[in-house]
Amino acid sequence: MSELAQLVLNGLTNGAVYALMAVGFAIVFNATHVFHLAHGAVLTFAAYCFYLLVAVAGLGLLLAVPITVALAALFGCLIELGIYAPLRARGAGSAGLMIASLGFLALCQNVYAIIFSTDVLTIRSGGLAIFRLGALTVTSLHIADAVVAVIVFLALQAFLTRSRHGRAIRALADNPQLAPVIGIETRRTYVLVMAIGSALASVAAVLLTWDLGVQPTMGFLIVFFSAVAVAIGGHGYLPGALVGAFAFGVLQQLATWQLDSRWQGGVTFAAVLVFLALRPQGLFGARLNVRKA
Amino acid sequence: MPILEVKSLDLSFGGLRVLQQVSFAVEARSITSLVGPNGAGKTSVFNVISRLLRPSAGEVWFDGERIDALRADEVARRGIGRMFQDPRIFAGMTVLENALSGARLRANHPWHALVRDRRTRREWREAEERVSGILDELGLGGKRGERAESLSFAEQRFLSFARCLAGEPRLLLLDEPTVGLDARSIDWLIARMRHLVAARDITVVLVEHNMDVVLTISDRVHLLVQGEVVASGSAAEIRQHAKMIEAYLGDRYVAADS
Amino acid sequence: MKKTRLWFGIAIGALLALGSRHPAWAQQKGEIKIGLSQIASGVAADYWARQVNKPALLAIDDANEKGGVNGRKVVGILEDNQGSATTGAAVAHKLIEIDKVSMIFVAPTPAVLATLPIAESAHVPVISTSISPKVSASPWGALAQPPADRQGLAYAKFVIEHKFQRVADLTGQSDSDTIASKAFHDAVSKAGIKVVDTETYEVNAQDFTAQLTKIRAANPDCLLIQSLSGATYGFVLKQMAQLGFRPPTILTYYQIADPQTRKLAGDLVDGIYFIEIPVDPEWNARVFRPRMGYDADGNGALAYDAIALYLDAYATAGSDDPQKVRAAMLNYKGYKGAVGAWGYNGQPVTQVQYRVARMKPGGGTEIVP
Amino acid sequence: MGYLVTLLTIICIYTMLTAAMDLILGYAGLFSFVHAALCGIGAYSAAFVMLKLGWGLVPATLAAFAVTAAVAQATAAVTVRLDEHYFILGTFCVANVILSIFENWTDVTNGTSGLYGIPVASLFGWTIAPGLPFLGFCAVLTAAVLFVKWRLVSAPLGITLQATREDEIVAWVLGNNVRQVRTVIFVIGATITALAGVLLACFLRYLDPTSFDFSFTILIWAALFVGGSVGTLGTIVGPAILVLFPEALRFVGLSGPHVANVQQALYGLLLILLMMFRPQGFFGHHSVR
Repeated sequence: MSELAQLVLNGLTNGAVYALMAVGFAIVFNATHVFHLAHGAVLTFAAYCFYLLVAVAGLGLLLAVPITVALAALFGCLIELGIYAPLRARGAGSAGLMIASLGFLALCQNVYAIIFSTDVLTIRSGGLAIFRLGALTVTSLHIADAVVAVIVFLALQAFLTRSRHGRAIRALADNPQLAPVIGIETRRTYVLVMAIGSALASVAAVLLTWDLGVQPTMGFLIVFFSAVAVAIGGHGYLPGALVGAFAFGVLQQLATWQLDSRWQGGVTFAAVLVFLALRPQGLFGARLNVRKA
Repeated sequence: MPILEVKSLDLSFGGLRVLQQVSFAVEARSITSLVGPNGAGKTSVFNVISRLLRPSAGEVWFDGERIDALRADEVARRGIGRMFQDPRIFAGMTVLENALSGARLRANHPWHALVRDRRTRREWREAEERVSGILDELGLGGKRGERAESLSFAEQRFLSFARCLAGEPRLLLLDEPTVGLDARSIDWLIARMRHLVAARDITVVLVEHNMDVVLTISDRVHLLVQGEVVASGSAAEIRQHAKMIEAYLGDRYVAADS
Repeated sequence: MKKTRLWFGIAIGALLALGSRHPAWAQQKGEIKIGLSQIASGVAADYWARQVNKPALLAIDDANEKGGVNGRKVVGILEDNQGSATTGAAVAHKLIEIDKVSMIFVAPTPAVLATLPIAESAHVPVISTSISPKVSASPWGALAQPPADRQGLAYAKFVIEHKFQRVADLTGQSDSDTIASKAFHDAVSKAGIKVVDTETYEVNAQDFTAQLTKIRAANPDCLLIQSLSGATYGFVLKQMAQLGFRPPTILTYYQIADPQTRKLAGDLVDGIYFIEIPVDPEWNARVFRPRMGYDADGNGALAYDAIALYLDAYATAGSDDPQKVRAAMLNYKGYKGAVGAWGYNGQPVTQVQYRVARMKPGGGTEIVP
Repeated sequence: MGYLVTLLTIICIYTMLTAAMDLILGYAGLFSFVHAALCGIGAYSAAFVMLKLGWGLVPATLAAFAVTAAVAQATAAVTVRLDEHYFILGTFCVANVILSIFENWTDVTNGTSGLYGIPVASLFGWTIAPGLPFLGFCAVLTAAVLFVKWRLVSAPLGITLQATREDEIVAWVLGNNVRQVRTVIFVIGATITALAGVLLACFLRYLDPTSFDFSFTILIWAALFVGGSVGTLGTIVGPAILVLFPEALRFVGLSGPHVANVQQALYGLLLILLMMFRPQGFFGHHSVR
C-alpha cells in the first residue's frame, strides 16, 4: 500500500516539472498556434545559464534564478523575432513553423553538445534532505517543485484574466482573426507569449538542474512529454495542461505497479493511447467540429 | 413535397443556445434565403444541415431521408453542396485540380487509381470535360493550369462555386456568395443561379446580407433573429417585417439593405 | 530550378567520383592500416572519445614511436558509426574497400553485428570491445572484452561468496546488461539465493524513482545495479537516498568509478562494490595519464591493449595474410600492457577476468581481495 | 565498389521510406512520428518468420505487409481523429509502445540483443548475393514503389489527398470521408515502409531496436523536406543528399568528436532555412505551410 502511495507521490513531484513545461508549451501553442518543439531548447538553454551562473560565476540562488528566468525569456523572444515572425511574414503556416521549431531544437542540442560536451553537468552533489510521512519520503525540493508549479500557474491565471496584456493573449488564443480587429497588437503579443512560456520553462530548468544536472539532449523527450500532457488535458484550456502534466507524471510511475518495469514506457504510452481513443478531445477540451473560418 | 425540411432544430455550445426550434421547409427547384443580423445562427443552420455540427435536438430531412445522423461526407454524397463564406480554395493546387476535387470519382479509390480500368478512365475523362466546361462558363477556362492562390478574390469565389458544382449537387447551400463581388459579377451569379434552378433542377438555399439580391431572386425568405425563425414569407413580406424589427430593436440587429 | 538540378548533378557526380577513386594515401605500400569503427557522436560521444577512441589511437602512436611493426608505419583510421547498424555497414565497406585496412576495431554491438558479415566475406579480422558472443563465434572475430555472461557470473560469485540471501537487481535496457543479468540470475538461483526484485530502466532515463520504490518495498540485502554510464549511477544513488533507503551492499559495474558519478552523488558512492577490468594503476600513471590528463578505465585499457597486442602479434606473424595475423594474435604470449599480462590463449575471447573493487570514502578505489 | 554499392542500397531503402512519407506527410499532411517504428515492424516480422519459421523471402514479405498494415490500421483508428498536431503526439505514443515491444518481447525480437543471422535474400531458389545483385534487387523494388506512388497520386486520389491536407472541413463537405482517406493512405504508406524494412533486414542481416528510434523518423522527415514534398525526384534526391553528405565529409578529412554534432546542427539550420526560403524543398511541388 505504501508502495502505491509512494509511486503516486513520485508521480506528482515529477508531474510538477512537466506541469511547468506543459503550461508554457500550452500558452504558446494556444496563443501563437506554433507547435513549439523548440520549447525543449529553451529549457536546456535556461539550464545551462543556471549552471554557468551558479557553478562557474558563483552567484547565489537569489541572484541566479531571476537572471536565468530573464535570459530564458529573452531567448524565447529571440526565437519569436528571429524565426517564427519572419516565417509567418513569409506565409508559413503551422506545419512550416513546427518543422522550423524542430530544426531549431536539433540545432541547439548539437550546439550545446559542442560547447558543453555531452556529459551531465551538475552544480550540487549528493541526495537532498528528506521528509518522512509515515512510510513515504519526499524531499524539500520536490515539495518546492509542486508548490512552485502551482503558484506560478495561479499567478499566470491571474495575469491572464486580470491584466490588459493577459486578456490580449486570451483574445488571441480564442480568435486570432478577430484579435487585431479589437485593437490587439498581434506581433507584440506573440513576443510576450513567448517570453512568458520561456520563463515557465526556465523555472522547470532551474528545478531540474538543481535536482539532476544538465545535458544537451534533456529537452527532447520532456518537450514531447509536456505536449502529451497538453493533449491529455485538452486543447485550449490552460488548467488542463496542469492536470494533464500531473496525470502523466503519475501514470509513468503507476505503469510499473504490479508490472515488470521494463514495460514502463510501453505501458505508459499505451494507456495514453487508450485514453485518446476514448476521449480524443482530452479531459477538458471542447469537441470542435468546425475550425474557426 | 419539400426537398429539404428542417424540424425543430436546437443547437447549443456549452450553455450558449445558438439555434432554438428552427424549422423551415424548402421546395424543390426553388430559391430560399435565410436573412437576419450577424450572429443570428444562419451559418450554423448550414453547418447543421451539412453535418459539420451535430444538432442538440431536431431533425433534418432531405429528399425523404433523415440526414442529421449521417456523416458530413455522406450528406454531401446525397447531393447537398456547400459553399463557405470565404472561398477556401486549395491554395497550393491548380485551378483545374481545385475544381476536380469536387468530383467524386472511382479513381479516388487506391485500387482504381492503380489499375485504371476502362470505366474508371472514362468517368475520369468525362469529369475533366465537365469540370472544364464549368470553368469555361465561369470565365476560368484560361487559367486552369495556374495555382489557385494567384487568382483574384472574385475568381477564387467562382472557383469554389465550380468546385461545388463539380459534385453535381441537387441542393446548394450558398453562404453569402455575393460578398466581395462587383455589380457585374453579382448580376451574372444571379442569372447563373436561376439557370441552375430552371435547367438543372437544382434547389438553392442562400444566406445573404445583400437585400437587393434576396429580393430579386428569392422565392421564399426566412428571417432568423437570435437563433429563432421569427418570420417566413415571400421576399416582400419579409422586407416589411425586417423593417419593423429594425425599428423595434435598432439597426444593429438587422443587416443594412446595402 | 534548372540551375539547382545541374548543381546537384555535379555534386552527386563528384561524390561518386570521390567514392570510387582510391585516395592517394591508401596506395602507399608498407603501411599497416587499422580501421576504427566507433561512436563519435550522440549522447555517449564524449565518454567514447575518452575511453575508446583516444586510447586506441594512443596504442597506434606508441607502436609507431617504438619504430612501427617491423619498421612499418601504422595508421589508424577512425570513422563514426553512430552506434548504428546501417552506418556501421557503410563504415565497414569504406574501411575495407577504400582504406584497405588490415583489421577493424569496432563497437558497439549493432555496428559490430552489421560489420561481421561484411568483414567475413572480405576476410578482414574484427576485434571488438563489445560484449556480444556473436563476435567470438565468427571465424574472423575476436572479443577483447570479457563477454557479458562472464560479467554476470562475476556478480554472482560475489553474491554467493558473501552469502547474501535476498538480492535485487536494477538493469538497463541494453544488450550487455540484459545478458549479464540473465547469467547472474541463473547462477544465484542455482546457489539457492532468492532474487526478490528485478527492475529495468530505459538506457537514457534520468528518473528511477518508480523502480527504486519497488526495490525499497522488496527490501534486499544486496542490490546489483547495472549501467554503462557513470551519470546513471549518480542519478540512481541520489534518488535512492531521496527515497530514504540504502541496501546494506550495493554491487555495480566499474563505470561507477567514472568521475561523473561522484560529481552527481557525492559521498553516496562511498563503499559501493563493483567489478572491474583489472587495469594496472602503474600503467595509467606511466603511459596514459601523462599524455591524456586522465586515467583510462576498463574500456580505455582494453581498447589500448586490444590494438597494442594485435600490433605486437602482427610483427611475429611473418606475413600480411590476415588469417595468419589473427592466428598469431590469438596465440601470442608475453604481452603486458594496460590490464597487465594477458592474452587470448588460443581462444577468440580475451582471458581477462573481472575483479572486485570498492569505492573508497573520499575518492579513489581499492581492490577487494 | 562495395562501399558505393552499400551507400546506393541505403539510398534505395531510404528512398522507399521517403516516398511513403511523401504520401503520408507530403500529400495527406499527416506528420507521422511512427514511420521508423512501422519500418521496424516490417523488418522484425520478416526476420522472425525467416529465422525462426524458415519461410522464404516472398512469404516473409507478405507476412511483413500483413502485420504492418494491421498495426497501421490500429494506429490510424486512434490517431486520424486527432487534430493535426495531436496526430504527431498520437503517433509518438504509438512509436513508444512499438519500441517497447521491440525491446521486451524477447521471444520474437530477441530484445535488445537483436536478431542476428538473417539469411541472405533469395528468391525462388535464386540467391541474391550481397553487393551488386542485392542493390539491383532494391533498385527494382524502389522503382516499383515509385511507380505505384506516382500512379496513385497522379489519379484524382492525389487531388483528394491534397484537399484533405489543405482544408479538412472543405474536403468533408465535398463528400470525402476524410478519416477513411487518411486511414487508407496511412496504411498504404505503412505497407511501403514494411517493404523497406524487409530490405533493411536482408541488407544488414541484423536488427535491433535502436535502429528504429525517433532519430530515424526525423531523418526521413528531413530527407523529404530537403528533397521536397509532393513529387518523385525529391524523394530520391533528399535521401541521397542525407546519405552522401556525411560520407563525403569522411573524405574531406574532417574528423574529431564534434563533426557529427556540427553536421546535425547544420541539418537543424537547414530545416529552418528551408522553411524560410524554400518551403517546397529542392524539387518539391508543395510549399510546406
